[in-house]
Amino acid sequence: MTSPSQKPILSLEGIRKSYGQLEVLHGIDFDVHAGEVVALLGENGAGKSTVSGIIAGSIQATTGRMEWLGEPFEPASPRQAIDAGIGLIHQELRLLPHLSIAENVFVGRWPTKNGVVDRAKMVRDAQEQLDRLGLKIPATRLVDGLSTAAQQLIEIAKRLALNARLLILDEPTSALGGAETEKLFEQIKRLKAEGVGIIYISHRLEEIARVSDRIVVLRDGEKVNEFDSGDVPVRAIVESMVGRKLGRMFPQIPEPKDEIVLEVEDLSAPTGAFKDVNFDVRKGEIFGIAGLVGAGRTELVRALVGADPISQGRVRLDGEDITPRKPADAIRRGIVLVPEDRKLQGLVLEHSLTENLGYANKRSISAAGIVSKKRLIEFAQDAIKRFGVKGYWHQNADELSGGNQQKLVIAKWLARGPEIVVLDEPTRGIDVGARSSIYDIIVELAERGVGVIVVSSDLEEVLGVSNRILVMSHGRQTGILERNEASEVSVMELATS
Amino acid sequence: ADEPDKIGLAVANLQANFFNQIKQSVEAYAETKGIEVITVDAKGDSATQVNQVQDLLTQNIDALIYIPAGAAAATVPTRLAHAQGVPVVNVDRNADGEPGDTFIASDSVKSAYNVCKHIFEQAGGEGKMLIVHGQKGTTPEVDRAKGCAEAREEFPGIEVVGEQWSQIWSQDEGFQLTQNMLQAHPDTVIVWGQADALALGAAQAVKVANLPQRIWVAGFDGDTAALEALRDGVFDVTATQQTQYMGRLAVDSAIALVKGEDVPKEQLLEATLTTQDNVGPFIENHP
Amino acid sequence: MVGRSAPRLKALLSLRGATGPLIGLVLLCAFLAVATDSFFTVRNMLNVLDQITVLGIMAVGMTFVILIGGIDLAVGSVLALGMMVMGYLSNYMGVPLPLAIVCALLVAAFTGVVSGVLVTGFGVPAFVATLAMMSMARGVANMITDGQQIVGFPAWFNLMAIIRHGGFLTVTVGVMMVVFLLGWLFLRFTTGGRSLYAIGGNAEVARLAGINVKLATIGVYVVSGLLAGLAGVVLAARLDSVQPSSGFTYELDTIAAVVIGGTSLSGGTGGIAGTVVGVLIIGVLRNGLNLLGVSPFTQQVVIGVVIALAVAAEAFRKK
Amino acid sequence: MVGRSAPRLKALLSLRGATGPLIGLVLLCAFLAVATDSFFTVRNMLNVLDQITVLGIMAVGMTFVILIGGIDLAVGSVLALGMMVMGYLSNYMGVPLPLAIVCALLVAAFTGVVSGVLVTGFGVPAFVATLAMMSMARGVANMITDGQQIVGFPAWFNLMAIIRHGGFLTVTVGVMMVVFLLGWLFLRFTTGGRSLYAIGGNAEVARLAGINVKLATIGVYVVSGLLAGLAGVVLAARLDSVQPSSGFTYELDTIAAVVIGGTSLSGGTGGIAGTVVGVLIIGVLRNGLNLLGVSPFTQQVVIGVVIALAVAAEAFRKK
Ligand SMILES: Nc1ncnc2c1ncn2[C@@H]1O[C@H](COP(=O)(O)OP(=O)(O)OP(=O)(O)O)[C@@H](O)[C@H]1O
Ligand SMILES: Nc1ncnc2c1ncn2[C@@H]1O[C@H](COP(=O)(O)OP(=O)(O)OP(=O)(O)O)[C@@H](O)[C@H]1O
Ligand SMILES: [Mg+2]
Ligand SMILES: [Mg+2]
Repeated sequence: MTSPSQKPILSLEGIRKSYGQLEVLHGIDFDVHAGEVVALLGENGAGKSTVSGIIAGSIQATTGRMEWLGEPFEPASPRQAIDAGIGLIHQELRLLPHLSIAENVFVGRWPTKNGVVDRAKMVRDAQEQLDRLGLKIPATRLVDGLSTAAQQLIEIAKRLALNARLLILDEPTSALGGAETEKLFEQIKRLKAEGVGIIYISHRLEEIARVSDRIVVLRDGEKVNEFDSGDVPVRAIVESMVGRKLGRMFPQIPEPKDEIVLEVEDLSAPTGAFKDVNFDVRKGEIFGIAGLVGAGRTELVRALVGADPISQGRVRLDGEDITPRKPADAIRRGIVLVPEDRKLQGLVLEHSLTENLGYANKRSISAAGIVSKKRLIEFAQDAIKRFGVKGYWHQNADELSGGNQQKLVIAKWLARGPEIVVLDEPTRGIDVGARSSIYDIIVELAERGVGVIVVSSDLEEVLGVSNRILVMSHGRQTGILERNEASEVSVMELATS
Repeated sequence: ADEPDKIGLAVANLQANFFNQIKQSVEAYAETKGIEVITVDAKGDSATQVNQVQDLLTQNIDALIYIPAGAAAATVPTRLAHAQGVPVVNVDRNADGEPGDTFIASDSVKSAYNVCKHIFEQAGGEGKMLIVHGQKGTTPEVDRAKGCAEAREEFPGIEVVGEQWSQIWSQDEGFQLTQNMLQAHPDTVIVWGQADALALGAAQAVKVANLPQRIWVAGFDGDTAALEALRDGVFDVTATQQTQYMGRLAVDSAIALVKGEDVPKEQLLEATLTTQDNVGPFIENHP
Repeated sequence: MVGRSAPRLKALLSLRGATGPLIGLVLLCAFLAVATDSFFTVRNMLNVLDQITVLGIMAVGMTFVILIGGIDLAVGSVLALGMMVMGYLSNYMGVPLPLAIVCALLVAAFTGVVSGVLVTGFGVPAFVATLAMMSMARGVANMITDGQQIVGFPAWFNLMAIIRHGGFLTVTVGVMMVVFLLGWLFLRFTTGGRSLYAIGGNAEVARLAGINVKLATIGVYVVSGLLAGLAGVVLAARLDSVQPSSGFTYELDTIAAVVIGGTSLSGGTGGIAGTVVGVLIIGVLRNGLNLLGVSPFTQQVVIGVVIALAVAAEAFRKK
Repeated sequence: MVGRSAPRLKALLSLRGATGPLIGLVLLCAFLAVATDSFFTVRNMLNVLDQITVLGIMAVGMTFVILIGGIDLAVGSVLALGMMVMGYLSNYMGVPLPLAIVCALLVAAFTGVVSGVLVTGFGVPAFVATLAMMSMARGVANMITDGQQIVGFPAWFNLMAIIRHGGFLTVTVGVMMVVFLLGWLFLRFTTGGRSLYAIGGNAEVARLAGINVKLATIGVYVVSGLLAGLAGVVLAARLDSVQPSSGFTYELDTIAAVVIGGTSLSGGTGGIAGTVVGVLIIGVLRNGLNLLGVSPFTQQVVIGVVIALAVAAEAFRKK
């Protein structure tokens, strides 16, 4: 592995960053060596993405020094960083929907022959990267319409193709299932062997021990701890992240009532993304939906709330047929969805937190169609506090860290007091502390008699919170497991059948 | 009363050479008289022109020279001026509802009649004819069409086989419309563009079409550049409106009106039939 | 009075995106007040108000359209169509003028239905749908009288644009102010208005939040068409005549006023207060240049420079 | 020849977004071939080619601009400015015509620099920046000769638009075809061209991928200005005269051609092949309606309907 005597390829010294009056990084130092994986950990908003951005040239530090391969380094643009051999996989998906996968992988660095873009080589090389990551989609396909997970894999492929000497992965696995994560780890291992330095950011702490050689922990823009080995007990990491002792991750799951609230009968999609799905959810039940990436879970729950068309089947609420045709139908009945992509489906990023909260809660902020500004702001301040969003009511949503954006979406929907809550990948990009608070919210909902449906690619999470688990594979339901019969093995068996 | 020292000039559209020449003449002539002229250009929009006349009146002009914009003359600018006791000299178009204190224009119907008659005679009194009209429904378009129709009654051998209307009286339109009509009627012998810009475009289309027969092209207005083209044989005949004289007459009329002298209600000028033979002096000195 | 209106004024002024243009407007007025005798007179101010009525009314509808990320190129033609329908019904068909006005507004609103359905139902981009409507409405407006103007309305009609009630307010200016006020109240204080912001910000988020995006989109084009028709009636009153060539290229002026006022063409930000500023900038600029006696061609250059400066100032202020 | 060009033709035709309009174009031609004797003749086809040169050249620049999510409203005015600069230098200043043409192109390109810097450096939205430039360029074009046209160019100049070399190709049409070809090659096969798609798809992604977005944006407006200037020279050759009123409202035609051809106004999708189809639709439509002798007002309605249909067809096909 790494020998300490070796000079680091990258070193940061006293990096500070301010947005106006607000300083978000207060002097960060750490090193990265060749062939080493440094895990960069911290709560939402701790400053991980900001540090990555500074290294990758997309954000400029206010003060501080960086050295890259022994030379002072101050990239003024992403181009400079890329040319220097630094690649960043962004936390947020940033693909060009109207271009092919191959072109997305090579955007800005198209292979050329005689001054002309070499399409054949581009497609070949891109396909190779996709194969490595186990993505069985032709590289000539448009990105438009691909699932979040597939897009995340493409984002990863994009940077693997860089042949960089330092790779920053900002939450690469947040939308991935177990199998895809394995493929990624294989690639990380390969890169390490090739001497590439890697900064790895994730909120899935169980991954950290497996990939990292060193751990740097940030809290509120400061480095609070550094572990010289990746093999640190999760509890120790968490405690230094949040700066206090933490209880159990998963709370006690309450027993649901007998009364059935939601029945789904023979539900099918016109696209064939799911077919003949049957299940019911009881009052106060937490109903998990598991499956591999592309199993059709997202399509199913979107159809359930009227966001996508239904070709056949029925949805009943309290015995009444309410099969929704449009989102408003479901919302009116108290069925709400926290969608999987907060940027594209969850928030209007350029609008304030208050506005965003208001869009889904007309009733609470208006009378006879007239909005009361005062009520709107009070409502927003209350929701922000209640759901622990780190941000101010007047801030724009795009100024929040990724995790806090996710909390904002949850807050927006739960503030309505719904009867059925559907959460698609609810903890994607959420830190441990916040994650357990989201689990607390889920349990609290169940205790109040709300039916909660949780879709997740994180097996531990589905197993941890669900009363029952529906498993899907290739658009079909392959089984429903009771809490006591569900385990990683039994779920995976059904998911791959 | 006194001599005026400030005159407002509301022009319909300075992009049209005809109006631009009047404007230049008014400005130049007024300067020799020591009168300030404030010029505004409505760019062809009558609503804009109402606004501009309001602004002119705000500046306490002593008289208004009004060249109406839009399809037909609007009454409101004249009404506004009269409400403030400012005399109005209408040029080129007049509104029935609220006529100017005097009206200066070419006799379009008569002049169009002359142009058409001349070209019919040149063409030997028979053959197929194309007409590129101006903007449909506007006063000059209607009057000029009327004059030519009168001439056609005297020449039964002339057959109008194609008629198209331009939107903005531009050369480009004249070209395109004529080209397409020639395509449909390649045995045409006469093309008349209701303005020189249209005629120049038409002449260009005739040139491009490269047809065996002699095609006669007529215009209207006597634009400065068109007269040069006429001299060079690009097209055959036009009616030269006395723009310079109109400008001077407008200023003189304005002065007279301010002084309270009598000015005739209508001052109609003849547009001179212009061909290669008599164009020379007009190029030197536009009438 | 002053005390009570202060917070509202502040709310108006603080509207995002319009501060730069507002400063520009104030500077422009200050300059003109010094440079000319006649600009800063009650009479000229009233003239300016008169002169912006048509633009102002259309700009409100355009603000809605642009807020949801659309665009309406048809307004100039729909204005002409509206006025021709009114003129034809009243002077050729003998329909009483008030009724003819109502019919004109209905026809104008109907053009909005067509544009809206093209956009939502057929997936035609707003630019193309309204460009097509622009051509169609102009053609129909022309066909009604074969391109001729119509004159000879009852005397009261023209007087609506001339008599200044209470010494200052013509009916037409009053109509514009009511439209401004209603538009402002709607956007700021109703859930319908907030929905437009949501749609413009992210149509998918809005849809998932239960907003009927298609219906709202059609509604917005209907309102834009309706207001263009109303602007046509107002213009007819001002000109005391109607002609099918009216309103040519007004769509650009209208869009410019809205965008100068800080409403973003990508949708989701802006508002009526900004639009009023934008309309005033265009109105004052034209008026002022005439008062200064700037020659017409130079005016074009100056207008271009001022528009660029006003918007660049706002962009700079933000940084 | 046919055999070799087939795959390229296929690549052209398969271009996303243009299939619907292409079908529309074919139907239109088929209809006109049946309805008129003269449409489907070699000579008329050549006329159509002549008639679309100006629009075609400007549409290529506009395609680039729209691809990156911008818009250029100044093209019509820049066309006029370019031709006036050329005419003034050659006929008033005695500069040899070829040199005058080069100067005209430089001036036209320079307007693009101004627009581009306003957009990238001052954060002025493209719509406003180019609207301002539209007004400024028109004003300057007018000021050059105080609104007068200029005539009297050397004979060879006009002949470039008249003599059909090899029986079919005028120099001006040749210039348009070269512009089409270069534009197409650039967009499809060069990294520069691909960058435009990336910028239009998401400017931030493009920036993070190391593309110099600002420079590319300025470059695109420069090319659009330059091509508008070139279109001006071509128009001057066709008309054998120059006038400052030329190109009025051409920007709308140009944008329409590009959008009908399937390039999305939100940027990121489209291309030259589609634009050629869009230009041809507009050209054939105008030519055909004239051949049919349709009255001008009915033409407006028909043009609107056809534009809406062509684009709606594409949207439907996609579903
Ligand atoms: N443009 C901005 N303006 C103001 N504050 C900002 C801006 N961008 C980020 N911040 C703030 O900087 C802090 C650090 O954000 P950063 O995105 O680096 O967090 P993070 O550690 O990556 O969090 P997460 O785990 O949620 O992704 C946050 O408090 C965030 O609100
Ligand atoms: N890795 C992949 N390989 C092939 N197709 C995929 C992949 N990922 C997504 N898809 C496509 O997406 C469709 C279903 O995606 P959907 O988002 O509904 O799945 P999901 O079960 O919610 O998984 P996730 O949300 O984790 O992506 C699949 O039918 C497939 O066409
Ligand atoms: Mg982050
Ligand atoms: Mg999913």
